[in-house]
Amino acid sequence: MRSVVPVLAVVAVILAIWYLACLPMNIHTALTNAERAGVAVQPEGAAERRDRSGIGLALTNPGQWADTWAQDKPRLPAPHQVLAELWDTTAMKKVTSKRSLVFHGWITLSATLLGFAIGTGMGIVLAIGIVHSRAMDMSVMPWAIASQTIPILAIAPMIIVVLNSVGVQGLLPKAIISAYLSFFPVVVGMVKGLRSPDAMQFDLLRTYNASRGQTFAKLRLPASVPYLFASLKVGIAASLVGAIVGELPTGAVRGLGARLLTGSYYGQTIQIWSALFATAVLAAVLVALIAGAERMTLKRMGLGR
Amino acid sequence: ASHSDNSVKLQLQWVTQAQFAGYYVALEKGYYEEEGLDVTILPGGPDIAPPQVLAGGGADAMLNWMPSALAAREKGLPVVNIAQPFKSSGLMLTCWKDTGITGPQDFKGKTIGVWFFGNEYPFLSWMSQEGIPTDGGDDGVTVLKQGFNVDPLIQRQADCISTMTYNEYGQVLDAGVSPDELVTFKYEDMGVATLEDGIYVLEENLADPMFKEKMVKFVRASMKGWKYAESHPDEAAEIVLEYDETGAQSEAHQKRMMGEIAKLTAGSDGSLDEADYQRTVDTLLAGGSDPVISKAPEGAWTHEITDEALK
Amino acid sequence: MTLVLSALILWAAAWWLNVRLANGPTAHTPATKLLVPVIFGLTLLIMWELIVRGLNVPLVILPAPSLIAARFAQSLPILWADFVQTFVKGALSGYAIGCAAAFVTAILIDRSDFLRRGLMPVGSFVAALPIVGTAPILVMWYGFDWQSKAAVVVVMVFFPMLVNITAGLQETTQMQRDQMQTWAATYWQGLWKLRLPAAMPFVFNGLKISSTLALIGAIVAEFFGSPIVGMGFRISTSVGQLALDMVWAEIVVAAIAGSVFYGVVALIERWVTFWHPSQRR
Amino acid sequence: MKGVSQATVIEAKNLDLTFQTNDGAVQALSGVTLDIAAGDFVSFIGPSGCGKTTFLRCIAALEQPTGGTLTVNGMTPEEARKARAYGYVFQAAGLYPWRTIAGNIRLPLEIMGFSRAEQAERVKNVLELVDLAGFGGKFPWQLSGGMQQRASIARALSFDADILLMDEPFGALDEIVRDHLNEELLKLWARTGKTIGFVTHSIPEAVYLSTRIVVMSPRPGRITDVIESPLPKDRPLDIRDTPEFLEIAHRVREGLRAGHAYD
Amino acid sequence: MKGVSQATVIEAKNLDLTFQTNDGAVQALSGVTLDIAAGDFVSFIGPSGCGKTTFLRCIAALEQPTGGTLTVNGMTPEEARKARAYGYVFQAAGLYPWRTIAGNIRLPLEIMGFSRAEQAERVKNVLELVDLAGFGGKFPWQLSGGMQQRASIARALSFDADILLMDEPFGALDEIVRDHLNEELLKLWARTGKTIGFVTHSIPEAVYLSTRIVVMSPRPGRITDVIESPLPKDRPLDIRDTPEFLEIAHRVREGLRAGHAYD
Ligand SMILES: Nc1ncnc2c1ncn2[C@@H]1O[C@H](COP(=O)(O)OP(=O)(O)OP(=O)(O)O)[C@@H](O)[C@H]1O
Ligand SMILES: Nc1ncnc2c1ncn2[C@@H]1O[C@H](COP(=O)(O)OP(=O)(O)OP(=O)(O)O)[C@@H](O)[C@H]1O
Ligand SMILES: Cc1ncc(C[n+]2csc(CCO)c2C)c(N)n1
Ligand SMILES: [Mg+2]
Ligand SMILES: [Mg+2]
Repeated sequence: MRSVVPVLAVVAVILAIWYLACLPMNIHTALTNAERAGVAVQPEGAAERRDRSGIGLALTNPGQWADTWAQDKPRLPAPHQVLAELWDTTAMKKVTSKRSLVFHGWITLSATLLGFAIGTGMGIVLAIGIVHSRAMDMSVMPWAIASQTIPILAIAPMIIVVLNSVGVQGLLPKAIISAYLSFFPVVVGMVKGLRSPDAMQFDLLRTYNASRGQTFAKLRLPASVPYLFASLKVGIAASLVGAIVGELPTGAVRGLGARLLTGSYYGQTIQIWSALFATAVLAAVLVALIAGAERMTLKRMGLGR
Repeated sequence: ASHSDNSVKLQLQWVTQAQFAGYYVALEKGYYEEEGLDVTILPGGPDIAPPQVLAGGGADAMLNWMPSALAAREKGLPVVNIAQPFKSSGLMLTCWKDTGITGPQDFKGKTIGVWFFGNEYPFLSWMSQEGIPTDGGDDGVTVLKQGFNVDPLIQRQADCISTMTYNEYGQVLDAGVSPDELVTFKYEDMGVATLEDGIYVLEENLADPMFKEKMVKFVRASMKGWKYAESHPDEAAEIVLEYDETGAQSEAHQKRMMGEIAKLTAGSDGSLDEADYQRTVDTLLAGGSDPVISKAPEGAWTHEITDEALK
Repeated sequence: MTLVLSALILWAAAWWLNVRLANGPTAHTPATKLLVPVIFGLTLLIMWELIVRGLNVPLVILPAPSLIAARFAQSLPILWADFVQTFVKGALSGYAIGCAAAFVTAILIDRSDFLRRGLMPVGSFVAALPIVGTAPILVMWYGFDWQSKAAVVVVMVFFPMLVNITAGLQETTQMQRDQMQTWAATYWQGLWKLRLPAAMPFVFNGLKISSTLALIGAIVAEFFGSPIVGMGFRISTSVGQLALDMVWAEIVVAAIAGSVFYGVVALIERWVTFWHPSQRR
Repeated sequence: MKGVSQATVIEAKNLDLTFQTNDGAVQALSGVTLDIAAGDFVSFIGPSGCGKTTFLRCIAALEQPTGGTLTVNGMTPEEARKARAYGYVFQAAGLYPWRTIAGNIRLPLEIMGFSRAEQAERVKNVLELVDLAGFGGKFPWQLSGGMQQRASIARALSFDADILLMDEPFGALDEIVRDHLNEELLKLWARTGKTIGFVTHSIPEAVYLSTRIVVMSPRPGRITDVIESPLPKDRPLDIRDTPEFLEIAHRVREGLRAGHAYD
Repeated sequence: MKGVSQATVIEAKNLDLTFQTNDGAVQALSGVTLDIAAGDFVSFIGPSGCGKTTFLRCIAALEQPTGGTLTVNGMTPEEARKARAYGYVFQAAGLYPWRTIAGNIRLPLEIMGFSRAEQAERVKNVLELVDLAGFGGKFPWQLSGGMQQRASIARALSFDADILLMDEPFGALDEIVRDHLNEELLKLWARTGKTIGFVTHSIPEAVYLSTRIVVMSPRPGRITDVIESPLPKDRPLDIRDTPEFLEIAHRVREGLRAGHAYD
C-alpha cells in the first residue's frame, strides 16, 4: 500500500512522456494530413520532410500538435486513445461479441490455463525424476536448457501442423506450445526446491530410517513449496506468451494474439496497443492470483510471516 | 485416408477477407450443402504455409499462388491445380511519386518492400528480366522483407512496397494518401503476372474416384458462390464480415475489396487457362540466379475436375 | 515399423548405458559429465531419424536429422551471414545496451526508495507485454535493419536484468553495511567495494537468463520485417518455400549460438564470482 | 544399577574413518576404542574438527567406518537404526518450519507407523516432559531458541529410543538458558535412565553433565583421555563452584590443551 | 597510567533508545549512564536482548539515541566516526569472500585514502600482530573460523583507531581457540593501550579480560551493576582458577540471574 503514491507518480511521469513522444512520432503524418487539407506547413512536401527529425518538425509546426494525439492510425497512439479503445472493446461490447476483448481474452486464457497445467505437471514430474535419478539429471538438464534457446515462434507452426496431421486440433496445440514455455521455470525452481533441505534435515530422516517415499513426502515436497510458487509466477506469464504465440499459426482467428496480428495487418496501431495492454493486465492478474494462492498456502504452512 | 465421407476442409492462404468471398458465399447460401458437402473453411495467416497443412493432412484442398504451389511441387510435394477462379493478378508495386520513379529502371538505388513466404518469386524474376540486381547498392534495389501492412510506405521506410489492388492499395488510400501521390506498377501490365488464388489438392488423392467426385462438387459449388459474389458484391462483403472471427475487419474496407476482387475473378469460369499457366511458368523459369523452379513442371494441373463440374 | 521398433530398443539401451555411467565410479569425471548428455542427445537424434523414416513423415513436415545436417553443411555461408546479422548485430548489441541501461537504472533506483517502489510494479507490468506485440511496433519505429531487433532485445532483457541487479544490491547484510559506516565510507565507496561485488551472483543470474532471451528476441523480431538476411528472415521465408531442412538448420544454429552464449556467460561467472559458495567445490 | 558391570550398549574397537575429498584423504577417526554402558552419560569434548561429530554419526549409521568394528546393542549400527535404537539431536534445532511443534514431534512417529491415537498420546507426553505443554500448536519461529531446542529434544524422545545422541545441542544458546537446559537434561536422564552420547565444546557443561568425559584430539581424531566423574548423580547447578568440579574441569582443560594445535 | 583520574573517552548520560517497530515501541536502552576512561577494558554482559549491541552501536554512531547525551572524545559519536575514532569488530568475522585476507585488511585503508605504500606497510604489521603473517594471500573461506576472526580484528586495528568496539567477537569459536584469542587480545591491549568495549555472553571471558564489567538487564535495557576488577593487569590463563577470579565470576552470575527470566 505504501507503493500507491510512488506508482501513481511514476505512471504520471510516463503518461507525460508518452504524450510528448506522440509529437515527434506522429508529426510526419499530421503534417501530411494538414497539407492535404490545404493548411500551410513547414517545410512543404512530404518527401522534403522525410528525413527531417520529428522533434524539429514538431517544434516548427505547433499548430499540428493536436492532430498527433487524434490520428486514426498513428505511429504511437496517445494514452487516451488506447484507453478509449480498451473501454470500447471491453465494457461497451457484449462478451460474446467478436469485437469484445473479453471474448478474445477468454480464448487466450483457456489455452493459457490448460498449457500452464500441462507445463507445470510436466515440470514437476521432470524435476522429481531429476532429483531422484542421477542419470536423468545428467542427461536431461543440459538439453532442457538448450530447448529454451530455440525460438518458439519458429517451431510453433510446425508443432501445429504435426499435431494437426495426427488429428489434434483446437485448444490442445496452443496449450502445448504454452506448456513448452512454462515447463522450464518450473523444472528449474522445483529441482532447486526439492534439493533445498540441508544435509542435516536428510540425516534426521535417516535416523528414523525413513524410506525414499517418506523423505519425499515429508521433507522434499514441503520444502519445495516456496520455490514452486516462485516458479509458477514466472511460468504463468510464460504460458500466456506461449498461448499468444500459439495463436498466430492456427489461423489467427480468435484470441488476443489474433487481435495483435490482425491489428498489425491493417496498421491498426490503436487496436494493437489495446490488445497489448489487455495482455499485460491479464498477466498481472494471473500473477497476482498465484501470489495470493502463495500467501495463503505459505501461511497455512506456517511459512508466511 | 478415407474420402468416403462428405467433409471438405479448405485452407485459405490469408485471414478471412473478401479475397475469399466466393467460398464464404457458397457456405452461407448453402451451395455446398446442396451438393451434399460439409465444408470447413480454415483461415490462414503469415505463419501458415497452406502446402504444409495439405501435406500434414490438415486440409483436403488449399488456395495458393501458383509460384508457391509449383515450388512446393518441385520440393517433392505433388500438388495439382484443379481450378483457377482468379483470372488476373492483383499484385502490384506501389511507389511514392515524389521519389522520381517513373519506370522499372528507376528502381535502382531504391528500397523496395517485398512479400516473401513464397511470394517473392514474381518480383525476383521481374527484376532479373530488367537486369537489376536485388542485393542492394547504387545499381540495384535494396529489398526489405515487408510485413503485412503498409506502414513501410507510409513511414517512408521504403520507396515502394508490394500491394494487392484489392487490399493494401486501399489501405494506403485509407491512410489519406491520394492516388496522385503514388505510382503503381501492376505485374499484369509489366508482363510478369503469375496466377494467384488457385485451388490445389494432393496428386495422390486424385487417384481416388470418391475424392474426385467430392472435388467436382466442391468446385461447382464454389464457382456458383463466386459468380454470386461478383454480382452481389455488397452482400458478399457482409457475409465475409459475418464469418470474420477476429472482429478486426471493417465494412467499408471489405466492400471495396469485394469490388476489386470481382474484377480479378471476372474472366474465369473456374477452369485454368493454359496460356496463363504457360506465362506463369515462363516468368518463373526466367527468374534470376536462384530460380523458383528449375524446369517446366509436369502434371501440375488438371482439367478433369472443372470439366466435370462445368458440364 | 521395424525402424520405429529399433528406435524404441535404442532408447532403452542408451538409457541403460546412461544409468550405468551416471551411477558408476567415473560419474564425477568431466568426461562422463559430457558424455552422458551427449549420449542422450544422440539417442534422441537417431530416434528422430528412425521414426521419420519408419513412418515416412513427409519432408515438408519434419525432415530427418541427416537431411538437416546435409543442408547445414551446404549452406554455411548463408548461415554465417544470417548469424552475423541476427546474433552479432541484433542480439549482442541489444543485450549490451539493455544490460547497461538496466544497470544505470538499478543504481538510480537504489538511491531512491521512492523510485524503486514506483518503478518496480510499473516495470513488471511493462515486462508482461508480449514481444509478438511489441516487435511490430519497434520495427515500425526503428526500421527494418538490425536496430529494431536490438531494440526488441533491449526491451526483453531490461527488466529481468533490473530485477536481478536491484535484488543483488540488496544482498549485503546489515552488518556489512554497518561496517562500511564505521569507516565513514561514502555511498560510492560502499557501492564499489561492497555492494557491487556482493551483487555479482545475482547480476550473473540475470545475464544468463537474458542471454537466452536475447537471441530469441532478435529472431522473433525479424518475423515482423527485416532485410533479406538474418536467421528469423530465413526461417520465415524458408517455411513458405517448404525448405524445412533450412528452417531446422537455422534452429540448430540458434540452439548452438544460444547455448554457447549461455555457456560463455556461465564461464565468466565462474571466473568473477569464484568466491561464491555455489562456485566452490 | 549394577555398578561397574553394566551391560555394554555401544562398543567401538579400533574404529578408523577416512574421508576421500578432492584435496586428498582426511583421516577423521583413528583407532577409536570405547565402550559405553547402559545408562551412561558420556560427553565428547575436543577441538573443532577432531571427529566428535563423525564418531556420533558412525554410531547412528550415518557414516560408514573404514576400519575397526562397531556394535550397538550387539547389532550393527544399521540394524540398530532399523530397530529404532536412537534419538539424534543436532546442533541446530532443525525443526521443519512448515510443521507446528506438535507436527514436528509427530514426524518420526508418522514415519515409524504409529497409530494416530498413539501419536497424539506420545506427543502430549513428551511436550510435558520438556515443559512445552500448550505450545504444540505454535510454529517453530514463534518460539525462542531455547524452546526450539527443547522441542527438538522432545522429537528425539518421542519414539522412546534407548540411546540419545546429542551433537552440541546447546551450542547456539546463551549461557543462562543453557544452564537451565542442562539442569533439565540431567533430570530427564535421571528419570528415564537412557544412555546418552553428548558432544560439546564447553568444559563446564561436559563436567556438569557426564558420568564420563571423552577428550579427543585432532588430525587424526583420537581419544586422548577418558575421565570418570566422581560427582554424585544428583547435581545442583552450584556444584560447579565446588573444588571437585574444578578439579575435573582442570583435568579436562589440560587434556584438551595437550592435544591442541591452535587452528 | 594516571590511576583513577584517567581522561574520560566515552561519556553516556541517561541514554534512552526506543525502537519503533510494527508491533509497537521497544525500549532497548533506558537511563544508561556510564563513563569509560582511556585505556579501560570494559565488558558488557547480560541476557539476550538486553541492549548490549544497541549500546555499542550508539557509541559507534550506528544508532541514534532517543534521549540523553553521549560524547566520544568530547565530540558527538558522528564526528568521532568521521575522525576515525573506532575500530568495530562484529560477532561474525564478516570478511568479504572476494577479497584475500590482505585485501580485506586493506579495505578500510583504501576507503580512508591511505597511500599504497602505507597500506602495504600497515597490512603487514597488523597481520603479524594477529599472528597471520603468511596468510595474506589466502581467501577467507580457506581459513578456520578462529583465523577469520583474527583477520577481522586485524582489519579493525589497521587504521589505528583509539577505541576498539567488539560485539561478541569470539562467540562462534570453540573454547580452546577462544581461550587462546583471549590471551592474545589481552597482550594486544597491554601493548597498544587502546580503550576497548567488549560484549560477551561468557562470564569467565568477561572476568578474565576486563578492568570493568557492566552487567545489564533486559526490558528495558538498564545497567544493573558495574564491577571493578581487582585482578592485576598481567593475567595468565590459570588466573581463572584463583579464588579472586571465582569471587568476581560469582558476583557477575548473581547479577545476571537477578535480571533473568528464562526464555
Ligand atoms: N563428509 C565429509 N567429507 C570430508 N571430510 C569430512 C566430512 N565430514 C567431516 N570431515 C572432516 O573430518 C574431520 C572431523 O570432522 P567432525 O565434523 O567430526 O569434527 P568435529 O569434532 O565434530 O568438529 P566441530 O567441533 O567443528 O563440530 C574434520 O577435519 C572434517 O573436515
Ligand atoms: N533495528 C531494530 N529495530 C527494532 N528493535 C530492535 C532493533 N535492534 C534491536 N532491537 C531490539 O532491541 C532490544 C535490544 O537488542 P540488542 O541487539 O541490543 O540486544 P543484545 O543485548 O545485543 O542481545 P544479544 O545478546 O542477543 O545480541 C531487543 O529487544 C531487540 O529485539
Ligand atoms: C504467409 C503469406 N504471406 C503472404 C502471402 C501473399 N498473399 C496472398 S493473399 C495476401 C493478402 C493480400 O491482402 C497476401 C499477402 C501469402 N499467401 N501467405
Ligand atoms: Mg561437530
Ligand atoms: Mg547483540
